[in-house]
Amino acid sequence: MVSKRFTIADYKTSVHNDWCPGCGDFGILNSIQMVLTEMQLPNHKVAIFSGIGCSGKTPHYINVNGIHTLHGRVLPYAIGAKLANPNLEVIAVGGDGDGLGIGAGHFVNIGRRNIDLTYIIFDNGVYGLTKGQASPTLKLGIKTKSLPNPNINQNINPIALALVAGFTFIARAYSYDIKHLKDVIRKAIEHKGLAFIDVLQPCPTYNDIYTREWFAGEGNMDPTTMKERSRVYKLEDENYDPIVHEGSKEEINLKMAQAIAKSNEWDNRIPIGVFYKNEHGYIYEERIESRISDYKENPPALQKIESNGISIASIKSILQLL
Amino acid sequence: MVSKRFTIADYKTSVHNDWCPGCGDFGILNSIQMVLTEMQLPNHKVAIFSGIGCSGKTPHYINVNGIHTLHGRVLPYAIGAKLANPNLEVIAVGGDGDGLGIGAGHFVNIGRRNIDLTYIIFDNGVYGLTKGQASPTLKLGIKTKSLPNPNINQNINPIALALVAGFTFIARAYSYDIKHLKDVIRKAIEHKGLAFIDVLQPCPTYNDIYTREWFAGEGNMDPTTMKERSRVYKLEDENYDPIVHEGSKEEINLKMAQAIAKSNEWDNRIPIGVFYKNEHGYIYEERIESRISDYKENPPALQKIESNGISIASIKSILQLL
Amino acid sequence: MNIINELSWVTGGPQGSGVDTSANIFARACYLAGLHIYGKREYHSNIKGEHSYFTIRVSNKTIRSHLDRIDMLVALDAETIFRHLSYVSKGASIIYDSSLNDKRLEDINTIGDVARRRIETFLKSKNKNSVKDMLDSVRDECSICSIPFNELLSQLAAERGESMLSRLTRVTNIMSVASSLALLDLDVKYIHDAIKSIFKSKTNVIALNIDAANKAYNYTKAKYDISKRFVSKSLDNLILLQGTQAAALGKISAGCRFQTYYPITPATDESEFLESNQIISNIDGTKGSLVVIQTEDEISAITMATGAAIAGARSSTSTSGPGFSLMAEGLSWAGMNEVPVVITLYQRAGPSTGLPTRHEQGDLLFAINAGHGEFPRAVIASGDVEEIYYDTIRAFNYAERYQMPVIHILDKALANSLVTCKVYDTSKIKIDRGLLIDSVNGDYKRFRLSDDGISTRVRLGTENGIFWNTGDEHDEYGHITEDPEMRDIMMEKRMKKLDTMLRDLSNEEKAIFYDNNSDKTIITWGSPKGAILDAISMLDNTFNMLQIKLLQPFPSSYISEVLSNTQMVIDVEMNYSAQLAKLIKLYTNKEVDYRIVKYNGRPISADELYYALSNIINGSKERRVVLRNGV
Amino acid sequence: MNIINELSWVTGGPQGSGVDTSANIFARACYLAGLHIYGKREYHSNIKGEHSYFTIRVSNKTIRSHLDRIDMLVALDAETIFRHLSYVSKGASIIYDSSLNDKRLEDINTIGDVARRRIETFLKSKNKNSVKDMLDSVRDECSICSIPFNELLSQLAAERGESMLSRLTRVTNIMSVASSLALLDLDVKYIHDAIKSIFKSKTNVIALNIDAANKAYNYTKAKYDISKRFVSKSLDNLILLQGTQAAALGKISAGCRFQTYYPITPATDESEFLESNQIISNIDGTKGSLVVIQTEDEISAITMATGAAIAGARSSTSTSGPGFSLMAEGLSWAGMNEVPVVITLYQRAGPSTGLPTRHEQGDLLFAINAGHGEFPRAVIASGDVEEIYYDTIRAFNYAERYQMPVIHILDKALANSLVTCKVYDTSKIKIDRGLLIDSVNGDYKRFRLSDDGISTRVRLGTENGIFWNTGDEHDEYGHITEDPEMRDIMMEKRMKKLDTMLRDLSNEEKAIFYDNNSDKTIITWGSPKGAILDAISMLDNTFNMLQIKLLQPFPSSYISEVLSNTQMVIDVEMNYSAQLAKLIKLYTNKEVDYRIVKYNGRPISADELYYALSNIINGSKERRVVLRNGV
Ligand SMILES: Cc1ncc(C[n+]2csc(CCOP(=O)(O)OP(=O)(O)O)c2C)c(N)n1
Ligand SMILES: Cc1ncc(C[n+]2csc(CCOP(=O)(O)OP(=O)(O)O)c2C)c(N)n1
Ligand code: SF4
Ligand code: SF4
Ligand SMILES: [Mg+2]
Ligand SMILES: [Mg+2]
Repeated sequence: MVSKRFTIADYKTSVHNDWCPGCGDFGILNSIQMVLTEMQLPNHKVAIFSGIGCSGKTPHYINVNGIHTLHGRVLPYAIGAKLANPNLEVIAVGGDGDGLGIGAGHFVNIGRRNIDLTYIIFDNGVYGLTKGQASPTLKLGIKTKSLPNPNINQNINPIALALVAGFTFIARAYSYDIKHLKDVIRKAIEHKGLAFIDVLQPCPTYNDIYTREWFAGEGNMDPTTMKERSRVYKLEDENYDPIVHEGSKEEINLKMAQAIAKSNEWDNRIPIGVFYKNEHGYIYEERIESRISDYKENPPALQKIESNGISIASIKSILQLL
Repeated sequence: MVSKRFTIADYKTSVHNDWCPGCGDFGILNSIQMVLTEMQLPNHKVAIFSGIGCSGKTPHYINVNGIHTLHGRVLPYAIGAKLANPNLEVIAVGGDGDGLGIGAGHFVNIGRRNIDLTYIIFDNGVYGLTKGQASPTLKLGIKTKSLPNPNINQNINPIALALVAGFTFIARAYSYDIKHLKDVIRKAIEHKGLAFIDVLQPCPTYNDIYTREWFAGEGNMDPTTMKERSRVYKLEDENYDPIVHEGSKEEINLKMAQAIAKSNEWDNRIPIGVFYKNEHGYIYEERIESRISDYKENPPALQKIESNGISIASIKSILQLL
Repeated sequence: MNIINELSWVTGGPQGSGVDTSANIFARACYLAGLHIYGKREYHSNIKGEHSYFTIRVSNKTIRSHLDRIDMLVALDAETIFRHLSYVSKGASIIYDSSLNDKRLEDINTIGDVARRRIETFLKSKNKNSVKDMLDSVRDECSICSIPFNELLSQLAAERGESMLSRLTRVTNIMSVASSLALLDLDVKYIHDAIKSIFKSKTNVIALNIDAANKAYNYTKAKYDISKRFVSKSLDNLILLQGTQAAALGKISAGCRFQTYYPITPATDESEFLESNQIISNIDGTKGSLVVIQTEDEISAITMATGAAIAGARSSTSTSGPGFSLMAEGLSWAGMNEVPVVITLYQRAGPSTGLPTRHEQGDLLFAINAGHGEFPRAVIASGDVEEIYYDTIRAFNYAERYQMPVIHILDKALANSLVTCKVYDTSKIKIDRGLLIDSVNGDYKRFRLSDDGISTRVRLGTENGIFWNTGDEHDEYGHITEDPEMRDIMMEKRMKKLDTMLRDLSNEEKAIFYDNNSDKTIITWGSPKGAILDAISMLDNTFNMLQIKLLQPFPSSYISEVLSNTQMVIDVEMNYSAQLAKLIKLYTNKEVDYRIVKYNGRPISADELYYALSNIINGSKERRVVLRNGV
Repeated sequence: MNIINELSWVTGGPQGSGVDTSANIFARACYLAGLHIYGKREYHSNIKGEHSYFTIRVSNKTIRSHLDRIDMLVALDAETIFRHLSYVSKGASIIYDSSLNDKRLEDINTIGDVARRRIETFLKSKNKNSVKDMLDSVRDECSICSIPFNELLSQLAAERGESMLSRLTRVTNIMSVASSLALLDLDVKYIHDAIKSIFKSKTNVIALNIDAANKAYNYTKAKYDISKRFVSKSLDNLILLQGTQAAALGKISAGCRFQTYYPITPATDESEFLESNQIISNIDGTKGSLVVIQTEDEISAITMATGAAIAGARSSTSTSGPGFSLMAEGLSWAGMNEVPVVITLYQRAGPSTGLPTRHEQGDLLFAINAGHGEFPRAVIASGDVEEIYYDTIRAFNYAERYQMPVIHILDKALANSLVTCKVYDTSKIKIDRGLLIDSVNGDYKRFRLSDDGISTRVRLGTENGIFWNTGDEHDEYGHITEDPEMRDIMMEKRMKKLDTMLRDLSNEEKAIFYDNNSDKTIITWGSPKGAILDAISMLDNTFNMLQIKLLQPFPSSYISEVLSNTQMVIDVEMNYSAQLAKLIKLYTNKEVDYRIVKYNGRPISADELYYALSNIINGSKERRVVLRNGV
C-alpha cells in the first residue's frame, strides 16, 4: 500500500479567514501548516487548542482537530486532552493577553509539569479582538493607538517567565520570517517536553509602535553601514548555544542565566531563535508511567471500560480493603 | 500632648489561636507584631489582608484592620484597598498554595504594577489547612507525610518568579529566626514599591521533610568542623549586595542574575536575607499621580461625593462634548 | 416621499470601514436637525472585513426601538444589498455605489454558508443574480439612487491636490450620509456640524469630510427628486448618547471613584469612557477623580473593586457573561462581608463565548443565583438609556444602604444603542451612603446586630474603627465562628436586609406600570421595553406594560397586586427559556399566558413584536412565540 | 441497660488527637459484631486543637441518620463534657477520664464566646462549675464510668518497657473504645479485628493498640455493671464506608479514567481515595488505570477534565462550593460544546468560605443556574451512601448519552458519614456511552442536527473524524457562525436534549416515592432523606416521602402527579430559603404547606425532625420551621 503524501492543502479548511489584511497571524498559521506538511502528520492525530482572541480563531483554519476554548484557559484544556491520550500531537496557541494576563496562573503552573506539548503565543502587545487595549507584553509608558493614556504597567518578559516556570524548550520567532518561524515550530514539536514559542506578531490595526516596519529596522541605524538594520537577529547566527548538554545543576544555571540575559535585549537588537533547551529530566508522561506502567499503550481515553454495557472494572478487592 | 507609645500588646487580639503547636506561623505572626511596634504604626492605619489556609487566619490575631479574603485572591483585594487609599499601610499574607498555585496569575501580574505594599508568603511546601497535599514549592519527587505518591510536579522558585514578574524588593526569611525575619519585614515595609518575602515556614504537622530540625542542620555535616551546620545562612553575612544602586539596565541585569543564581541554592546551603532591591523607577501610585495630580491627598476612598445628599459631581462639560 | 416624520435608515459595509462613524454622523445630523434618534449597531466578533451595519431610526416623536423595515438603505458594498434587500419597504430609497452593479453573490466571501443558502434560494426564486438584477426587482417600488462615489472621490482628490486616492476612500461613508440627508431635504449644515462634533479637534479631517459631504449632497440634490420628510422642532432638552456612556455618567454622578474592568464586549466602552473622563469637576469648584484599573482578569476585577469598597470608595466593575461567571466566588465573599460593590453586567448572547457582539438577556437567573451559598444581593434592570443613568446611581445607593453587592443588569442592546434621551436632571438624584460613619465612639463592631440587619460601616483607616472581614462565618467583630447559634443569628441578620430593602423601596423603584386600562398586560424587564412600548402604541394601546426593575429581592406583593387586575399576561424577553416568566410564577403564582421570546442574537424590533401581538389579539393559540427577525 | 438494640454513641476531643480513628474503630467493631452503623463527623476548619466529635449510631436494624440524643458519651477531655452533656439522655453511660474532674470552663480556651456564654448560663442555672459538678448533676440518671486512663497507660508502658509515656497517649482513644465495648458486653475480638483492619500492615501499632484495648476492656468489665444491649445477626451483605468512597467506587465502576481536583473540604477525600486505587483490576484479567491530577485551581480542574472528555475519556472533577463558583465559565463552555463531563459537587455551608467543614445544601439553585447563557445540563442528587454509588454511574451515562455536563450534587453529610450499606451489586449497573462511535464513514459533523438533539461523538484522534469545538455559536462542523437562523437551530438542538432526557428516564431515576398511604407527603432531596425516613418510622409512617433525584431538567409531570394525590406537602431541606420548595412551586404550581429548614451548619437529626413533624401533626400554625439542634 502506498501511503498518501500530505500536501499543504490537506491542512487547510475552507473557513473564511477574517483576520485583518497584513496581520502577523497569517505567518503563524502558514508556518504551522507547513510544519504539519513537512512532518507528514496525519490530520486526525493532531489537535490544536486555542484561547480567545484574534489568535484564538487559528484552529478553524487548520484541517486538524481544533478546540477553540476559553479566554486564558487553553493550557488546561490542552493538558487534559494530552494526558487522556498522550499519543495525540497537541499544540496550544493563543494571544499574549490570553496566555500571560488572564492565563498567567496556568502558564506558571504548566511549567511545573513538563508535558510533551507545544505552546505558541501570538505576541502583539495588544488585546486585538477587544480593540487594542494594552496586553501584558506591552512596555511601560508606550501608547499604542487605542490607549487613552500611555501604558501604566510594566511588561512581562515571556521568555524569562517561561524559563523560571520550568518550560524545557523556549524560543522566540518573528511572524514575518516564515522560514525561521517554521523551523522553530518544528523544533518545538520535536522537543521531548514542554515547549514554548513567543512569536512577535505585528498587529497592523492596533499596535502602531511595534510594526512590521519597526521590526524591519525603521529608524534603526547601523553605526557602521549607516543603513537601517533589521531589529530582529537570529541567535543561531551568533553561535548562541541554547542546549543543556550534560544536565548538571551548574550547566542548567548557566544556560538559564544566558537565556535571561538574552531575553532582556530589546529595542535595537531583538534576538529570535531557541533560547533554551533541556531534555534531561523526566517529562510528565514518564512520571505518570512510573505509577501506571501501561499508561501510553492504554491511556484513559482509549481504555475499554465495558463489555456489552457491563462495566469490566472490578471493585471487589477495594471493598475488601475498606 | 504626649502621644501614647504602642506596645506589642496593642497589636494582639484576644482571638484564640488554633495553629498547631510548634507551627512556623507563630514566628511570622510575632515578627509582624514586633515590626508594627518598632515602627509605632497606629493600628487603624494598617490593614492586613490574607488568603485562605492556616496562614490565612493571621489577621484575626493582629489588632489592626484584618481582611481575610478568598483562596488565591489576597493580592487583588489588597491592591483595591491600597489604590483606593494609598495612605494605608497594606500588608498581604498567605500560603504558598494560595499565592503560587491558585494565585499565580495575580502574583505575576502584580509584578507589572510596583505598588507600594508588602506581600509575605508562608512557604511550608504543603497545603496545610486541607491536610497536607503538595504545594507549588514542594520539589519534584519529595514525598511528605500525607502524599500517597512522591510529588509529581516540579516546584516553583518564588524568588526567581518574583524577580521576573517585576517585584522590586525580594527577600527570603526563616520563621524560626525571628530577629532576622523581623528585620526583613521592616525593610520590606519601608521599601518604596512592591516587596515580597518568601518565609520558610516549617509545618510540623504535614511537612516531615523540611522540618525545623532539617533547617537547623540535621544530617548536614560541615566538612571542616565535621559538625552539623545550619542549612540556612544569611546573604548579608557573605557581603551579598542586593541593591541596585545606579539603576542602569546593565546593573539591573547583573543584580537580577545574581539573585536568580542565589535563589537556586538549596539543600545544604539555603540563603536568607534580601536578594534584590531596586527603588529606581516609578511606583504605581506615582504613575497614577501623573494622571491625577492630587491622587494621594484626595484618594478615591476619601473623596467627598455629596453634600446633603446631593451629588457634587458635575457632568455638564462631559455632556457638552458627547 | 411625504412629510411622514419617520424614517428607518440602514447603512452596511465591512467591519472597520467606517460604517460606525457614518452612522454616528447621520444620527447626529438628524439629532441636530431636531429629530429623535434610535440607533442600533450590529457587527461580528471581528476587527476588519465581516459585514456590519447600523440602523438609525429617526422621528419627530419619541421612539424607543428599531424597526426591521428599512426606509432608506445605504449600501457601500454588494453584501449590504444581498443581506438587507428583503427588509426594504415599499417606497424606500436605496443609495448605492453604481460600481457595484455587476457584483454577484459568489464574489462575496464574507457571507457564511447558511446565509448564503438563504440568499441563493431567494435569488433563484426571483431569477436574480447580480446586484443590478436585485435592484431591478424592486425598482418599481423603490427609488434607487445610484451614486458614482468613486468618480466624486476622484473629483475631490483633484480639487484638493491629493494624489493618493486611497487616502480618501474613508470619506465615501460621509458622502453616503450626505446623500441621505440630501434625499431627506435636510439642511447640509447639520452634517457639517455633526462632522465637527464627531472629529472634534482634527481640523484637517473635518475639512476633508465637509468637502466630501458637500460634493455628494449637491450631486444628489441635483440628480434626484428631493422631498421634505420631516418637520422638526428644537430639542434643547435632549442628548444623544449610548448606554455605556449613560452608565459611565451615572457612575460619575453617583460618586463612584474606583472602577475595575477586564476588556470584554460590550462592557469595555463604559470603562474606557470613564478613563477618558477621569478628572471630575465638582460643583463646588473642587476636582474629583476616578481611578480606572484594567485588571489581569475578572476575578481580579471583582475582588479589587471589593477591596476598594472596603477602603471606603464607591466602587464598581463592569463586565459581560464570561467575566461575570468568573466573579461568582467574589460575589459570594462580598455578600458574606456585606460589602457595597456594584457590578454592571452587560449581557450578550451566550452560552460561553456565544455570539459575543450580539444580543441576549440570558443571564437573569444566573445573576440572581450566582455564587455558592445563600447571601443577600440586589439585581436591578434598566429598560432604556435614560433609566440607566438614574439606576446606576440607585445601584450605589442600594449597595451602601443595604451593604450588599448590587448587580445592575443591562445588555448589548442598551449598551450600544445610540439614542436621544432627556438630559439628565441631576437635581433629581440623591446620594445615600447609608450607615457609613466617619468617626467611631466606643467598641466598634462591624457586624453589630440590629433590627433591620444593617450595621454601621467605616472606611479602612478610621480611628477607633478597626474591623475584620472574613469569608468564614463570623461574629459581630468579623472574627471566625463555627458556633451553630451565632451562625443562625448571622444568616438571619444578613438575609433580613432583603426584607428591609423591600419594605423601604417605592413601587416605582420596583416596577413601572404603563397602565392603558387594558385587561391584557405585557410583562418584561430590560431592553425589550422600547420595542414593546412602540408596538403597543402601534396597536392603539390595547395592552398595559409592566416593566420589572427590581428582580432580586423580587417585589412579589406589588407585582401580584398589579397582575391581579389583568386577564391576560404576556411575557416578552430576549432569551430561550423565558426567565422572567419563571420568576413571575415562582413569586406571584401567576402562569403567564403567552411567552414571546427571541434568542437569535438580534434584538426585538417593534414591527415583529407588533405582528406577534396582533396574532395574540386575533386569538392565536401558540403559547410560546419565537421571534426570528434580523440580519 | 437492656437489649434495646439501639445506641447513640458520641466521642469528642481535640481535632488531631485521634477522635476520628477511635470512632472509626468503634464503628468497625460494631459492624463486625453484625450491627448497622450510621456515623457522623463534626470538626472545625482547623488542624489541631479545636473541638471535634463523632456520633456513631448503632442498631440491629437499618438506620439512616444520627440522633441528637446521646446514649453513651466518651469524653477524653473536659470540653466534650461541657459541650455535649445537655444532649445526654436518661439512662446514658458517660465514659470519661477521672483526671478531668476538676477542670472548669475557664480552663478551656477552645470554646468560643457564644458557646461559652451558653454553657455559662447553663452552669449558673444549675449552680455547677467543674466537670465533676456537672457529672454530679446527672449521676442519678446516668451511669458515670470514670476510667483512670493515665494509670492504665502507665501500666501499659511498664509492661511494654516503653519509657516515653507520650508515645502512648494516642492509644487512650482506643482504650475508651474498648471501655465502650465492654459496657455493651460486645466481645473484645471485634475491637481486635477492627484495629487490624484500620491499621492494616502496621503490625507494631496493631499490637500496641490491642494491648491497650484489652487493658481498658478488662478494667471496665471488672469495675462496672455490664449488660448486653444488642442481639445481632450476621451482616454478610453489608459494607462500611463513607460517601466519598462510594463516589470513588462509583467512578471506578463507571469507567471514569480521568479525574482532576483542587484540594477542598469535603471533596478531597474522594480524589485521594481514587489516587490510592489508581490501578484497576478488570474482570477480564486486564488492568485499567485512572489518572488523577491535582490542578493549580478549580478553573483548571474543570477545563482539564473537559479536555480529557473531548479526548474520549470518561472524565470528572470533584469540588465544593467555592471551587464550583470558579467552574461556572467552564461549565458553560462544556454545555455549549456538548461535552460529557461530570462534576461531583459536595456542598458545605456557605456563603463564601462559610463553615467549610460543616453541613448545608445551599447550592441547588446555583448548580441549576451556574454559568452565563442558556445551555443544557443535568443536576442529580443522591440521598444516601448507597445511592451515591449507583448515581455516580448514572451521572456518566447521562453525560455521554445526552452529551452535556452533569452535576452530581452531594453534601458534607453524605461525604463524611460512615455507614453500613448494602454491598454494591455490579450486575445492576449498565454502562451506556450513548452515540460515541469508534469509526467514521463519510463527512463527519460533530454537531449534526438530529431529531432528539444528539449527534454522534468521536474521540480525538479518530480517523476521518476530525472535528472542531468552540465556545462561539457554531455550525454542524463546530465552526463559528453568527447567522441568526443557524443560531436558532443550534440553540434548539441543544435545549432539545433536555426533553429527550425527560422522555427517556424512568420514574425511579427522577424521584423515589415512599408511599405510606398517607395524605401528607414530605418532599426532599439529598441527605435529609435518612433523618426523614427514620423520623417517619418513629411516627408510625404517618407521612409519605418523595425524594427528588433529578433536579434539572425538572421532572414536572411525574412530581405533579405524585403530589396531586396528597393533602399536605412538607418540604425538608438544609438551607435558608427552601430552594427545593421554589422548584416545586415553579414546576408543579404547588405551594408547599410547611418548610422545615436548617442552616446552622449541622445536619438534621431524626429526633429533632420527629419533634418538628409531631408539631405539625398536632396542628402547629408555624409554616416555616427552623431546626437549630447541634453542637
Ligand atoms: C473571561 C473573558 N473575559 C474577557 C473576554 C473578552 N476578550 C476576548 S478576546 C480578548 C483579548 C484578546 O487579546 P489577546 O489574548 O492578546 O489575543 P489577540 O486578539 O491579541 O490575538 C478578551 C479580553 C473573554 N472572551 N472572556
Ligand atoms: C477556591 C477554593 N479552593 C479550595 C479551597 C480549599 N482550601 C482551603 S486552604 C487551601 C490550601 C491552603 O494551602 P496554603 O495556601 O499553602 O496555606 P497553608 O494552609 O499551608 O498556610 C485550600 C486548597 C478554598 N478555600 N477555596
Ligand atoms: S486586530 Fe490585529 S491581531 Fe487582530 S486580526 Fe487585526 S491585525 Fe491581526
Ligand atoms: S497544619 Fe502546618 S501550617 Fe497549618 S497550623 Fe498546623 S503546623 Fe501550621
Ligand atoms: Mg494579543
Ligand atoms: Mg502552604
